[in-house]
Amino acid sequence: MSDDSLSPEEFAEAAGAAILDAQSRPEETRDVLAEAGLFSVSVAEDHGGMGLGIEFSVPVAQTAGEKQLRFPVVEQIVLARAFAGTEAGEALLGGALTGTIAFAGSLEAGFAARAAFATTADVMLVADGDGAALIDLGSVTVEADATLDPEAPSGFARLEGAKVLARLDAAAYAGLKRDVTILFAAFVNGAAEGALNRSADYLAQRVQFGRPLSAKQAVRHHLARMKLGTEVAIARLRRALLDNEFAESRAVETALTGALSNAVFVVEKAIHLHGGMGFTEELPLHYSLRDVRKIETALQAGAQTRAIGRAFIDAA
Amino acid sequence: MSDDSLSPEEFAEAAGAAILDAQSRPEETRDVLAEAGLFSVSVAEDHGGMGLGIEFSVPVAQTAGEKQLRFPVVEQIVLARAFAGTEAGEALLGGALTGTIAFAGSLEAGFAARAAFATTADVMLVADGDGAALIDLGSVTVEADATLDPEAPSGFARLEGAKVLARLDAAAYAGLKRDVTILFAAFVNGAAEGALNRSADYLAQRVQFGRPLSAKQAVRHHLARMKLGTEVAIARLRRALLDNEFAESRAVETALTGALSNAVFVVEKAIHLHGGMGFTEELPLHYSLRDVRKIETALQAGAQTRAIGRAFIDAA
Amino acid sequence: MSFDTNVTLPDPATDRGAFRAHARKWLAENLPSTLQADSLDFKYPSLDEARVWEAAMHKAGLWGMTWPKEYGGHGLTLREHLAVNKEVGAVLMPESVGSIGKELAGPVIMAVGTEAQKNHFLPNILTMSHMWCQGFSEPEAGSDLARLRTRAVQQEDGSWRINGQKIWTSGAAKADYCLLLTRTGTVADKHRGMLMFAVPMNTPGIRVVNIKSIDGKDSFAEVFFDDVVVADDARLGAPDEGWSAAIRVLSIERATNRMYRPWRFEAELKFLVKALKSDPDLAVKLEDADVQKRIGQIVTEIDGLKGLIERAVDQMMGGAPIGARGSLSKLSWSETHQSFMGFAYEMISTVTPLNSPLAQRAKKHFTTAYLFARAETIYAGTSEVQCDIIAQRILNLPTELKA
Amino acid sequence: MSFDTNVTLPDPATDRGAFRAHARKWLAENLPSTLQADSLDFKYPSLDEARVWEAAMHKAGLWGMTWPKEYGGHGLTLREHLAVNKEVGAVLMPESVGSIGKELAGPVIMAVGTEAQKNHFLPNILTMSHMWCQGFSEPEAGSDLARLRTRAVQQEDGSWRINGQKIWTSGAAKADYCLLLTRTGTVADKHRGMLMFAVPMNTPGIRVVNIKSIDGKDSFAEVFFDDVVVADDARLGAPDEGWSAAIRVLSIERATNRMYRPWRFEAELKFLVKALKSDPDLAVKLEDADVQKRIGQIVTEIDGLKGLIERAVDQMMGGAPIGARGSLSKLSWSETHQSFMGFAYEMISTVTPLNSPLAQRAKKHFTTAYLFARAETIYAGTSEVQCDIIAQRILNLPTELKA
Repeated sequence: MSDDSLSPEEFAEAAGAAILDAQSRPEETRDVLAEAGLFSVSVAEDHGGMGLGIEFSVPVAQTAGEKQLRFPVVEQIVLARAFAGTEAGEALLGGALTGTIAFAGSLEAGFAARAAFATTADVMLVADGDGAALIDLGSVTVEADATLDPEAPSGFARLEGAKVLARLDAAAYAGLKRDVTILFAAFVNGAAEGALNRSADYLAQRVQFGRPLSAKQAVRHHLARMKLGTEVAIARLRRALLDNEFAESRAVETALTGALSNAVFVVEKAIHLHGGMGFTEELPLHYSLRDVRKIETALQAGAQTRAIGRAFIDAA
Repeated sequence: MSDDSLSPEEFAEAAGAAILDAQSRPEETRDVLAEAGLFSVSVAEDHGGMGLGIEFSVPVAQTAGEKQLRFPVVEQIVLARAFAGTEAGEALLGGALTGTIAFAGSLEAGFAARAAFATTADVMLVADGDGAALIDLGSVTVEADATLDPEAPSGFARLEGAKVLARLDAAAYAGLKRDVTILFAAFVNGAAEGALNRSADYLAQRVQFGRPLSAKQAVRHHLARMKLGTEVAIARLRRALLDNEFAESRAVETALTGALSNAVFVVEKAIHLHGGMGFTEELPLHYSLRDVRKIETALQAGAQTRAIGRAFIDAA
Repeated sequence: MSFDTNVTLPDPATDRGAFRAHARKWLAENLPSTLQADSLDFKYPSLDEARVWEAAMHKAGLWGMTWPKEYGGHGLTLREHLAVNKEVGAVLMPESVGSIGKELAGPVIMAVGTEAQKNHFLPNILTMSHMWCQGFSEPEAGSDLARLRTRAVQQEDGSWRINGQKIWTSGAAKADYCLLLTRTGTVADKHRGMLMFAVPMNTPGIRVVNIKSIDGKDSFAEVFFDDVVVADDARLGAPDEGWSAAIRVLSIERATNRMYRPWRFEAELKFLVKALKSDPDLAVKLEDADVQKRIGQIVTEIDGLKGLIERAVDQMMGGAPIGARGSLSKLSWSETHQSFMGFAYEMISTVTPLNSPLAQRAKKHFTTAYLFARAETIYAGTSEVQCDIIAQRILNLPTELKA
Repeated sequence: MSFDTNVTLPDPATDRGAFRAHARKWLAENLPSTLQADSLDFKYPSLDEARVWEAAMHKAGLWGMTWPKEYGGHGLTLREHLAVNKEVGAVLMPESVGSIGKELAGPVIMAVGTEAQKNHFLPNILTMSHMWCQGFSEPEAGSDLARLRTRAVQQEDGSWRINGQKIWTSGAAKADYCLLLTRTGTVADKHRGMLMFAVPMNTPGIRVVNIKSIDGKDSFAEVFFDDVVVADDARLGAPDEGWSAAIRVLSIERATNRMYRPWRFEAELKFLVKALKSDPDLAVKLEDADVQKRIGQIVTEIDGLKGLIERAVDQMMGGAPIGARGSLSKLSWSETHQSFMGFAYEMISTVTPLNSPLAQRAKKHFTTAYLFARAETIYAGTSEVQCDIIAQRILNLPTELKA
């Protein structure tokens, strides 16, 4: 990464500016993000993108997590990349359509579930055999599963009569899943970093017994452990994206499971450290909590951790 | 308990004095403890004991844990009680024999294992069908399993030719196992309490940057959590020994599993809080660590916790 | 809703189990399924429904057990209070909407109030005729009461003029009275000059602004007091005196309020397991070693909490001071339940869609409970405050070198 | 023992993987099974055996990678150091007996020593001809260096007279030199006047008393200095100057020493799994969800540690200051490994008797490692000290109100 002319920091900065802009005009979120090129980083040059690897979208996803962007930005990026060159891909890239991914269900099973922002998205990827199909959400009825997040419910849909717009074969679908793993890891790392930074700022300003709360050793140690976990998670993802000395690529699964367990810890602790403030709807920490928990269940973090252990046992 | 003329505190005091005495004359430990009546509390009056319930031996076991008595006092108490009225029971009660219990193996399996102090004990209880048999350790060869505790190794024995001195039927064996559960819970609660008190004393005296280490909030919070866990464990055991409003007795399993997980936490943390001192053989905290860990494996705490969960699931 | 309130309470002296058996029987016969979170009929009650239900509970001997009969209580002991709480905990009814009155204002008034105040306030609390809210916390004060700014100034006619702002005031919008903590001096006086009032919430100058909590409810409010004038008979105790007496009451309350918690947690765990069993895709997870062990740990933790509470009751019945031991239960129950709710949320969320109605009900319950549980380590003194108290007042750890 | 030390080192510039491949190959061909903890032949090496082995490793390019060639090093970069460490970590060889020399005294001498000192000491460290011990800690000082009492007073002939007492000095009894921290003034000077020496351990007046650690080994010692006189050329750097330079060196060392840890942890995890597989009664436990998940978590934690270390190397190669980031790895590796060893000990102890020789070997290894791991959150700065550093120097959390 660092050898390239564009540094990840520059991508993060550009993404940050675009996201702030989008948050000031919530109705135009998709357009603003598309115009800023956030969906195009990892799309092939031939198809209108910047032609960079998925690792260059990492700062975008991380910044989105940190700034609590409420838009399926990870889904949009990986769908635009996977469907580059198709009509749907072009629409996703340019911001004419919003895409989401159903992490449960399949065409065969007849339902799709755990699709973020499905009630407002236009297209949804759903498993289909060993590949996946992009379906037109206008062709099905989406029910909101608002239990965890009334403002940004997950979606559930019966798939009878679903109109398929495009397909991914097994290899392409596997590639997309790897991209999803990477970018969600980045997104939740960003969420953790944001929660940590908000907490550190808050506790530096909040006064008790004549000193800032950040002077208390218990508070300092909580923040230190949040920092440690987040640094480890970020370094783990960074490493997963680099080849080893023998030019072999690395597995990315632990980058996601590690990012998720850290982010749950950090965001929950951040709420705790904010005291009563942390428990209010006004303070936006709970958005990150919901986002992180939704990703955790959608990507089945517990089952993935178990699979990582089983794979290690089998290989030993 | 509290209605009786002898209070648990008085038992704890008497036990404490006897244990200190025994520790000053290690060669005569068994005699000193027997003479002080520590093995007789829960033995029927007809058979030379004080005729009190097992709950009156709780302060004895807890004090033994707290004072790090290196003698199989729990085994001796429950064996003296279970075999009261037999020749072996009388010898155990009076301190003519030392008894231990093998927590793995059986007569049928042909081996006995996880018996504390088996290399120095005279008799050993081992499972036999649905009951148990007390065997003469002179009739078998005991090998030391010194991996965890070279000074007080567990014992392993092949049981071919073992001489059986007495037997317990299924009901009596079940009663003994309940007694063991209760007294080991008390012993490890004592170990935790001792480790906590030693840490609090040490950290109140140890000076850094002009103040005692106990002034540091991180240290104070560690000790507070050790205190909390230990208070909960003690209260849990106390409750398990009391009938409910409907005069029904309570299960004792969680008292042991809870005591063990707390004691592991507290003793490990106590070593940590002592810094380099805690890691020396000179400071006796590691005796408690070894004791607690040996009881944990002997009584299969992990499997018991799982069984508690399974029983709850089945009953729900 | 109507309930059987024509009840003769058993005499606990003749039969230790009688009172608990009574509570169990009455709840079994009277608690409607709409008030049970593990019922498919469950519906969060309106304020009026909750008042009717709690008033009936009181009449049936399930509230006010330890309050003197002259003030509407049942004149019994903490032991009956505990026995009832075990049965109240065993059913998943909503939390009391009158708990500020029954567990905070009532005991304070009992300790420092005048006879007239006791006669006026106490029975109305138990019959749910008066709803109370608590005005202690302030935006800038947190747990540092020395920073409290709400000020009460006595006027020539003996009345008091109050100015200030309170926060985290649960149920302020529906309350009839506020148990208000003020200072009579300046902030520089720190802990001196603290004074409490029973302020009617319809007094001119009071403004309530609800605050939404992360579980989507109006869980609490900010309350502004602008030149609020109350008569001198709204004062609870004398300056200083009242507050220090109240502090003692509150430390007992911290150890004894909502005693039903571990029994409630146990009922929630049963609900969770039943819900998991009801859906085949979830039921298989109950075979997993990690799930069985985690449930075993939660059962163990619940038993520990029960032990703490039963021991505290026995000690108080024996006349022992409760001291700072309420901090042990607060720290313990809040962290046990918070972590249990994390587990429950994760378990019930692993499968989607859920086809069993009971599992769907459980998903709603545990998702909300998971979010709400974020507050449990915060309110009534954060975990850090409890640890500070345990270190200071139970372990007596020195902060300075001994001379 | 004899080893192939007739080695031509590959040029890392031509092939990024060559150096790592070389280390892997050399270890596969030269590491005796007696030095592998997961081998049934394992035998803890004598000091002489360990010296011969480590000297051979150095000659084969597996120690001193970054030290200049003129002082016996290989003149390479941190990247080769890391590549070698990955392979050193992948085999369960004993910890270095020369690490105080190679990872502490050597870098300090390189930073503040005279040319004569460098020429004398550095090559002898790499060839294992000189063994070093560390004399920093004192009984009353702990991590509070302001309380350091060991005093060095310069005499008229330029020599120094040293009096004091050190503790936690690993390997003092077998060391040739002590890297000794003293003060030239009084305790009241606090951090001023600190001075380091390279003290020959055979100097009259030095007395070593071993301290047994809980794993049963003579892990460290107390060292008493009674009127120990050393020549001025034993001084390392000028008063103050030397110490502050050394502090900088030590912070880099903290981030770069024993870089092999996560790869070693991974090898230990493989050993544990193989041992569990080797005994049918243990093997069934590998089917349990909780065991699989825990192993998955440990793998995840190990990957994180690898990431921290690889990132630190890349940053240092890019010229970035390492600052306090060594505290992140110290806190992370110590708690990861301590908890991993607890799990390993519990797993290997669940069944008795063990019939598989490999499981028996693993039981010895992990029981000792579990006990030893108790020290990991203590030495080189406790977890609390690391948290303090992270809060102070990485998060820059204020302790006072901003003006």
